[in-house]
Formats: sequence, structure tokens, C-alpha cells
Amino acid sequence: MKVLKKKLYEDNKYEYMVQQESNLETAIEMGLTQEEFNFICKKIKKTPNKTELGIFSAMFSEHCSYKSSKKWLKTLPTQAPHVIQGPGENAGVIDIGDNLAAVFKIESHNHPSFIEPYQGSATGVGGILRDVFTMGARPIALLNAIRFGSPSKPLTKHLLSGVVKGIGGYGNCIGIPTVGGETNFDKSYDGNILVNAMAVGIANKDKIFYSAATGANNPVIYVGAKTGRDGIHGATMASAEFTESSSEKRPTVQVGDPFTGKLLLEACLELMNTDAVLSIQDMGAAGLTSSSVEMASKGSLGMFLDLDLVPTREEQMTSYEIMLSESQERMLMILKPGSEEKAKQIFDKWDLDFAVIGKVTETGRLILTKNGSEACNIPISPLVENAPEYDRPYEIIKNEKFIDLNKNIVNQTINEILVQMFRNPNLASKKWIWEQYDCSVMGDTILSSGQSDAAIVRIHGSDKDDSLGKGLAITTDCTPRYVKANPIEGGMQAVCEAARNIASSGAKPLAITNNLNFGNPEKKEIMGEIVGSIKGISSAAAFLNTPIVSGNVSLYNETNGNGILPTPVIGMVGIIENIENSLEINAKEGNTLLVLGQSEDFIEGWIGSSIYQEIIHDEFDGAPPPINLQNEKAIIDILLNLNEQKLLSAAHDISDGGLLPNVCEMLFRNNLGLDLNLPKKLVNKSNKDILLHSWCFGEDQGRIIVATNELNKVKSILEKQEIKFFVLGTVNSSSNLNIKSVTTISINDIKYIYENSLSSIMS
Amino acid sequence: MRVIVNISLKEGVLDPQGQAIQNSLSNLGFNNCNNVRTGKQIILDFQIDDKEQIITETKKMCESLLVNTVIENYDIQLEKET
Amino acid sequence: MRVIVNISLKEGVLDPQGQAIQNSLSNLGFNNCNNVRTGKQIILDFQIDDKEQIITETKKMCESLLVNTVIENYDIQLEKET
Amino acid sequence: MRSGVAIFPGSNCDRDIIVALKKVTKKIPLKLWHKDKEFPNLDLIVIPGGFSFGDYLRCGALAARSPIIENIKNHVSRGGALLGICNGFQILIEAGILPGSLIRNKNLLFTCRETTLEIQKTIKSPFTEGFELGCHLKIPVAHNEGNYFAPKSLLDQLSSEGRIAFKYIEEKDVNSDIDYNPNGSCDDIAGILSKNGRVLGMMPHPERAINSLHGGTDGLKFLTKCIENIVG
Ligand SMILES: Nc1ncnc2c1ncn2[C@@H]1O[C@H](COP(=O)(O)OP(=O)(O)O)[C@@H](O)[C@H]1O
Ligand SMILES: [Mg+2]
Repeated sequence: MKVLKKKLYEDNKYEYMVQQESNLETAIEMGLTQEEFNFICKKIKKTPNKTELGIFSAMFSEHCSYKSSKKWLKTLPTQAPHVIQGPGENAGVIDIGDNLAAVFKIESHNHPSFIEPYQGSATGVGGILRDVFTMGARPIALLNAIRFGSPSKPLTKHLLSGVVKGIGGYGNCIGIPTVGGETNFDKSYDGNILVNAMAVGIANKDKIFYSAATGANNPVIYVGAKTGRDGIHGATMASAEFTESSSEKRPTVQVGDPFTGKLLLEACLELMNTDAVLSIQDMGAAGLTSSSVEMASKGSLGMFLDLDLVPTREEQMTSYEIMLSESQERMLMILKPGSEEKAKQIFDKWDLDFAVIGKVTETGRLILTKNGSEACNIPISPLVENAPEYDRPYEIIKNEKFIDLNKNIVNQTINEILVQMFRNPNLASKKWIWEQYDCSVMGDTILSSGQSDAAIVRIHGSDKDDSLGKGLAITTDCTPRYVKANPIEGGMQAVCEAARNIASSGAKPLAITNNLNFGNPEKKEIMGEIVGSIKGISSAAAFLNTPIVSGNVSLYNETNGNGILPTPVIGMVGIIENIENSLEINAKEGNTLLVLGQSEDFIEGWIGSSIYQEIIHDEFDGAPPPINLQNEKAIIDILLNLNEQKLLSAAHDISDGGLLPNVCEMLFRNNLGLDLNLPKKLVNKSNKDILLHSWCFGEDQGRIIVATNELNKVKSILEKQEIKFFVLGTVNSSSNLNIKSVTTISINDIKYIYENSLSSIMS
Repeated sequence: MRVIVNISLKEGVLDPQGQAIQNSLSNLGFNNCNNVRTGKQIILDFQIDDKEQIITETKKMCESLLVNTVIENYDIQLEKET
Repeated sequence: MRVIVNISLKEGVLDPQGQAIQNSLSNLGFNNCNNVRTGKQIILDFQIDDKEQIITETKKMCESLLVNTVIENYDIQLEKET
Repeated sequence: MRSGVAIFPGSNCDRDIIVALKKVTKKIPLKLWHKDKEFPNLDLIVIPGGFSFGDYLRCGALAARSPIIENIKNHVSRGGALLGICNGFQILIEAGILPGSLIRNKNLLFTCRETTLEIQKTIKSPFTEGFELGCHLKIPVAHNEGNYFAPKSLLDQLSSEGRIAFKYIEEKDVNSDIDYNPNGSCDDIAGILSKNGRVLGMMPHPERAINSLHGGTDGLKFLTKCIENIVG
């Protein structure tokens, strides 16, 4: 294969050569196993030629076939009355009222971003946007969940700066605001960063477009950018573990072109406004191969394509290359016969290629011709329905060790710990990142990065004279160290934190998209992480009535055998009926802060797998904080209830770092202060007392801090509903957070550290 | 001594900028040009004069910072001081 | 026939990118280089062979589009076809 | 009041400015396409922000060679008002309608954040005459290449001719390392006027500050005053 590849650019007889029969060796080089190769030969009743084998290899790759995860993905809860389209399409669709639908999905571009951070992440954004507008939705928001190795490493800085530039480069140029995300650092990502991009769009409920092919003889149309030799076999690369030699795969990076992406977006939406489009699918991973096969397979039909009609950018491209190219900004459509001319005019206006390249058939086969002769003739069903599905052995490993506080000796004060926490880029402000993203283009961003726990984007045009309109709330969340310690609890936690974040912005959680990033599933403990997380996500999503409507799986995130922390990212969307009720995290002077979900009796905080523990012991250990779904639901419900009565003026859920850092975050923006109440049992403890520390920094779940000017009303409602709460104190203008007889923390000093840590690392 | 590093995109790597420029050129009536690619130049002024050393150093600079060797090629040109 | 247009910033025009590159280079320990400027290359493939015509056309392209003559200088280089 | 918004492939703030103009004028502005060789006489044309032609070659360079530019120049010579915002400002410079150049931000990063502008003393212009000298407006920027650069002689000329419309200015109460000038532009320039005061190019986005729930309403105030004074 290598020899052939070299010839490919020199020898135009290559087309003839690729049509030669392949053998097991070629199959293995393409990433297939012996059993898979034998299976293919049996199913198609011949030995495939190289184009055919390449198509099988792409479709059978982990990336396209989900062969390791499918069995478990089927167990996710996907139904609810508000779900219009669950997993299986380009993106999930939910009903948001007023005849509108929200369309959203998250997708990973981990491997390409490690190889070429700018282009890898840019094309990740481009890809997820196409998934959303393919469904007929105008994208209104982007988020990114990104993870890097140790911040002190020069490689980390290079990757982070490239990824952020790439995400911004695409999103800013195409003109869709990037409104939020999350950023983590951990050495397990040193050789394997994670770049997950989420896009949300809005469509008319009765104008959603799907990918299933319809109607034999209907024309198949290629639109967008020309096909080049970029990213050939990217899908198989995304499914392979990194080794030293993977640098050889480098020339396969694709280059994003947000300008063409923008034209494609506008042209497609314009065309979708007519009645010409019957079905449509973007060319993502495995390009023309997966788009044509999936469209035909979903419609239980066949497809014929004349590859000589595909617009190409380079000369003498072979059928193999055309089918497997991952050139960006392309779409495949099936049009109503007779509407080709009208459609072409629209694409001409936007200076985009438009070509009728084939037709839908009833054969159930994928038939391709090149230079007038047949280049491929295979049945479609084995490519999809018979794609391998593994039931890999797994073992769910849980760290159940309880961290005994009494055995912990502390020699640092609360102030010292707080300083270290905010110096840690995991907790420091991500402003250096989000200022590189255009967060306000499109004019509907109400709250974005750093302003609230979830971003709020107004539904365009919903503001009328009598109302400021309604909005979507969006967040991404995952705490990988919890998932590592206990995949089931960690999976639940990710869903609960996302729901808490949505609620803390004033919105009602609706549905989930998820990105499952893990190591090598052939190892049973990694498979255990996958299975465990899915179980956790399922139980929490079912309980909170936030079904999973779309998602993506990225496996083999390993370098030389070292896997990443298990990272099942949850992207959640919620709705706020009146954006006037959106909640920021910033408290105002005179507000009283209280914690929902925590009582006066609560004194011993959960230290296992916390950031506090990392600072004191330099590593994580012990069981993660347990999740109680009833509690989670109760505080979300009560928060929404209080907010509807306009009793709240800010909210922030307690996550990484525990209570104290999260209180500080609520005071930063307006440089405010607070005299912090302590539970009676903690009064008069010393600045280094472990119990006091655990109260300040424990990461117990199911808690949200709210700010109110109506303490008595709030209290009586909470008491009536039997919700635990604890009053933290009243916000003043002093800029000091005072813990009586223990310490005083200067909010200005801490804020300076919080705001500048990341930028000083990066400069 | 002045060194010029010419950096170009590898063959096969998409150059959307080149394409956009070509479109504009042909809209302006320049139709004789059928392919446009773009590249970068980095011009380095060295305080030392040892040509061999300069070239070795420039190579190192290219590999470690100046060039994205994943998608770019480069060549190094020595220029006489003017 | 291939033509290369080299575009550089005029003397005196601020080049923040060049400065940033120089800083990075010296952080990486490359201290022999005391000035870095950045420029662009535009590589044009012509379908015609008349050298004089090519040069005249390229000049026109530069003046009307490729170069911002307020802040940039350019030179034109003819390359033999390879 | 008849206004129009010129749209190029890659423009992405066209919808935003249309919403803003509609809010101010109660009329939907005319959409002008970059290939349009003819359009009716208008009182105001806005060239919105975005990445026309992908920002390829130089920001605004390819758009500035579009067919519509001739007409926009005619509009200006008729005394029509013209506002270029962000990429629109870059296009006006590339088209030679305004002098100077806009180069990469000093920190080499795309920067999206709120800035404070101070209205300068200018020649008579519909874009500044509604404001008291020295008054402040909070308006966000979002750009990669907004660093206004010009030789000293041109800067002096602009200043003596009263053509600097506004400058970035430091807020009193901030406690951070962040530079009030988001891009390093010469003399903190955020926007400049043509000789007759009827053309304004500015990097900040007034159309992103028209709502009390996000971005504030200084942009709305600005656009409202401009429109009042354009109509006269
Ligand atoms: N990569 C990123 N892009 C955009 N915004 C980000 C990114 N990383 C973090 N943020 C923003 O920073 C803020 C804090 O993030 P995080 O610490 O994850 O919040 P929380 O703990 O409440 O989930 C959020 O507003 C989030 O949207
Ligand atoms: Mg979070």
C-alpha cells in the first residue's frame, strides 16, 4: 500500500491498479481485522477491489460504525414528548414551542487537533455546524469542551493556543457566536488532547430535513467546495491509537475554509426555503463514502454515482481518493426531480460548485463508475446494518475508599489554599480563551462565558413589544476525575452538573447531547469506564427527564498505551420562557447568599477526588462525591420556582473547588464582600482546621448558591417545601470576604489571581 | 546578514486564500492566470556573519517555530546585506 | 509559466507579527537574530508564455489588488516551469 | 430616511445592523448585494462587519474591488452618509475612501470585549454632532485587525482636520492588567471621518449594544443620534 501510495501522485495508471483485487494484507493496512475482511468477502461474494475495501474500512471504523459502543448506546434514554428526533440523524431535535425546534449536537475532533491544532479544531467547528444546518436549522451558538495536558509544558501551550485560534478562526469568521464551554488540564491529556465542539441551531418545527434517501431515479447532487486529497482515511485515523509513527499520517490533515462554510450555510438555508430538497447529508468523516452509504441505507435504497462528475481540485484523483477524501464544506443532497435548475441558480449566486453526480436506485447497491468503467459495486446493507458490533469485555472499577479527614494533616491556611486554587488554570478564569471568541455576533447573546453557569441565547425575533423574548440555555460539563474514580457516579455527576448549570441561569433543562471520550476499548477497564459512564448518564438523564438526542463517541484516545481520564462530556440545552428572568453568577450589594441543598448540620465536606485534595496531596484519591438524584431534582425545581416568582438575583452551582471558591466567584465581578456565617459547630475553629477546610472546599454535590433580596419569602418557601438551606450572609461593598475570627480574604487580590493566571501562563 | 525563509503550503493542502484571490483576479478581468497559491516570508537579520552557522540556526528556527511542518514546506535563502 | 510576487511591509510600518516572532525566537534561545519582519508570497501560474506580457499583467494585478501600496512593497520574480 | 446595508460574501453582521436600523428608523433597510451595479438613492449606507471574502489577502481587500464599490463612491460624492463598521471600516480603507491602514491587533489575538469610547472634537459630522464633547460610550469590539496605523503626518493631519471621531479610553475603576486599547491602534483611534464628515469608519460594533439585557444601549443611542442628524 505504501508503495502504491507513492505511485499515486506519479502514475496515472493508479486508477487501474486500485481496481485490482485486494488481499488480507491491504485490509490490515486499512485498519480492518482478519475476521472483518473474511466477513466482507463472504457478504459481497467476491474479494473487494481496493476502492470497495477502502469504503468498507471507513464504514467499519470505530468512528463510523460505533462498533465498540453501539450495544451500550442503545441503552440511553432517548424518548420524551418534547423529542422530535433522537440519535441517528445528523443532530438531535427538540420541540421548544411556538412551532420552533432546537437542533444540536456535540462532536469531537481530538486526533486531528493534536496533529494540527489550528486546522484540526477549525474543521471540528465547521463539521459540527454542518451537522446542524443540514437539518434545516440556522446555527445560533457554539460551545467548546477542550482538555489539555500539564499547563507547564510548552507543547500544551502550543496546542491550547492553536486550538483556541482554530475554534475562534472558524466560528468568528462564519459569524456564529461561541458562547461557552469548559477547559480542563490534566497530565493524562499530554499526548492526547480533547477538542469537542457543540453547535445549537433553530429550525421551524415543520421544516426539518433528514438524510434518508427517497425515490428511485431522483438526482443526487454534490454541492460546496471541490474535492481534494485532504484527510484521506481520516475516519480510520480517528479510530487508531497514537504511536510514534503516527506522524507519518500527517499529510492527511484537512484545511477548514470558514468563508466557503458561510457561503454553504447561506446557500443551503436559502435552498431549504424552497421545496426542492428531499434529503440532505453533510460530508463529514469518510466524506462521500459515509454520506452516500448512510443516505441510501436509511432509505433502504441504492445509489449510483459517476465519480467523473464530482468537482475535484486536483488532477487524476482516483475513485479511492474521491470516495475517501475528507475535504471540508461539502454536502450531498437528493432533489425533487426537475428542481435542479432552480437549485443550481442559488449555488451559482453563492459561487459554490453544484453538480448532479448520480441518482437514487432500487438496487440496494452502491455502484460507482470512474473513467467510464465500474469502480465499485457492493451491497449497501452489510456496510451499515451488518457493520461489526462488539460486546467487549468490561470491568467497572470503582474507587470506594473513603478519605478520612482525621488522617489529613493540614499546614496551609484557607487563604493559601484559595490562592493555589485560583492559580490553578483548572479553576482560574478562562477569559484568555473566551475573549478570542466572538460571543456577541448575531445580536442575540444574552449571557455568555463567565457571566452565568449556562450561556443564554435569545431565540431570534421572539422579542416583541410586550416581551423581551425567550431563550435557550446551553452548557457543557464533565468532571473526569470523578468518572475515573467511579464511572457510574461520574456519569451521573456530569448530567447533574449540567442540569444545575442550566437551572442556575434561570432555565429549565430539556435534553442532552453527549461526547464520550475514552481510551482503548479493547482494555476491559476502559470498556468498564464506557459502560459505567453510560449507565450513570442514563439513570440521571432519565430521572431528570433530559433525554439524550444526539452524540458522538471518540475512542482510542491513548498515546503509547497511556489512556486519558475518562471524559464523557454532557452538552445540555434548556429553555427560559422570559429572558428577563435569566440569572447571572454576579451577586449585587445587599443580596443575601444562601446555599440550597445544604443544612446547618452539614459540617464535614467531601474531600475524596476534590481539587482541595490535589492541592494538599498532589493527586486525586478516594471515592468521588456521591450523587443523590432526588436532591438534585428538588433543588433544580425549587430554584426555578423561586426564580419564576422573581425572588432571585443571581445563582451559581457549587462545583470544582467547593463552597468558598464558588462564593468568591459570585463576588468578583462587582468587587464585593461578605461576612460569611459558619455552622455553629465550626465557629472558633482555626484557620488550619481540617473540618473547617472540608466545609469550605468539600465538593458535595446537589448544591446551588442563590442570591436574593427577599430572604424571608425565600426562607418560608424553602421551609414549606422542606428544602435544606444555609444562609451564608449578606453581600456588602467592602471587597473583603470575612470569616469571623478565622481570616479575611481580599476579593480584589484573589480576583487578580483568578483573572490573570491563565493569561500569564500563556504569554 | 539577511536570511529569507519562504514558506509555502505543501502540495495538496487546500489554499482557500489562493482560491479567493484567483476568483477576484478573474472578476477584475485577469484571466490568464489559472492557479494562485499563497505563501509566507519571514525575513531574519542576523548579527553574525558565519554563513554556515546562520543556515544551521535558521533551519532549527524553522523546525521549532517558524514553519508548521505538518502542512508547510520551506526554503532558506541567504541575501547579501544591502 | 510561474510568477512569484514577494510582498513586504514598507520600512517604518509596524509589524507586530514580526516582533512577536522575534520574541519567541529569543525565548527559545535564538539570540543571533536582531530583527524579524514578515512578508507574503503570491504564486501565480500563467497559461501564457509571453514573458513581457506576464510581467505587465502581474504588475497590474499588484497595483490593483495584490498589494496595498500604502504600506507594502513588492517585487516580481519569474520562475522557469519545472 | 432611506438606508441600505451592503452585503458581501462573508459579511456576518448584516442581520444585526438591519435589526438595529429597523429599531431606530422603524423601516427595513434595503439589502444591497456586492454585485449590484445600481440601486436607488439612499440617505445612509452601512457596510457591516464580518469576514468579507474570508479576510483573505488583506481584510477588506477583495470586497473593496467589488462592483458595488463604484456606486458607493458615487453615493459619497453625492453627499450621502456612509458608515463602515469593523470589516466595513477595513473595506472603506482598502477602497481608498478613508486613509490609513488597519493591521493585526498588537497582541496578535482576535479580541472580543467591551470598550469605552470617548467622543472627540470633530468637524461637523452627523456621526458626532449629537454628542457632547468627551462623552463616553460603551460599545464592544470583536476583531483581529483593528489596529489603526498611519504615519505621523497623516495622524497629525487627521487630528488637525478634526477627523478622529472617537478614541478608546480608560475606565476609572478597573483593577486589572488589561489595556483599555484593545488592539494597539495609534493614538487610541477607534474611528475616523472623511474630509466632509459624512463617512465614518469605526471598529466597535454599535449594533451589538442595542438591548438593556446584553451589551447595554449605548449603541442604540449612537445610531439614533446619527440617524437624526443624517436626516437633518
Ligand atoms: N473553552 C471555553 N470556551 C468558552 N467559554 C469557556 C471555555 N472554558 C470555560 N468557559 C467559560 O468559563 C466559565 C466557567 O467555566 P466552568 O469552570 O466550567 O464553569 P462551571 O464550573 O460553572 O461549569 C463558563 O462561563 C464557561 O462557559
Ligand atoms: Mg463545569
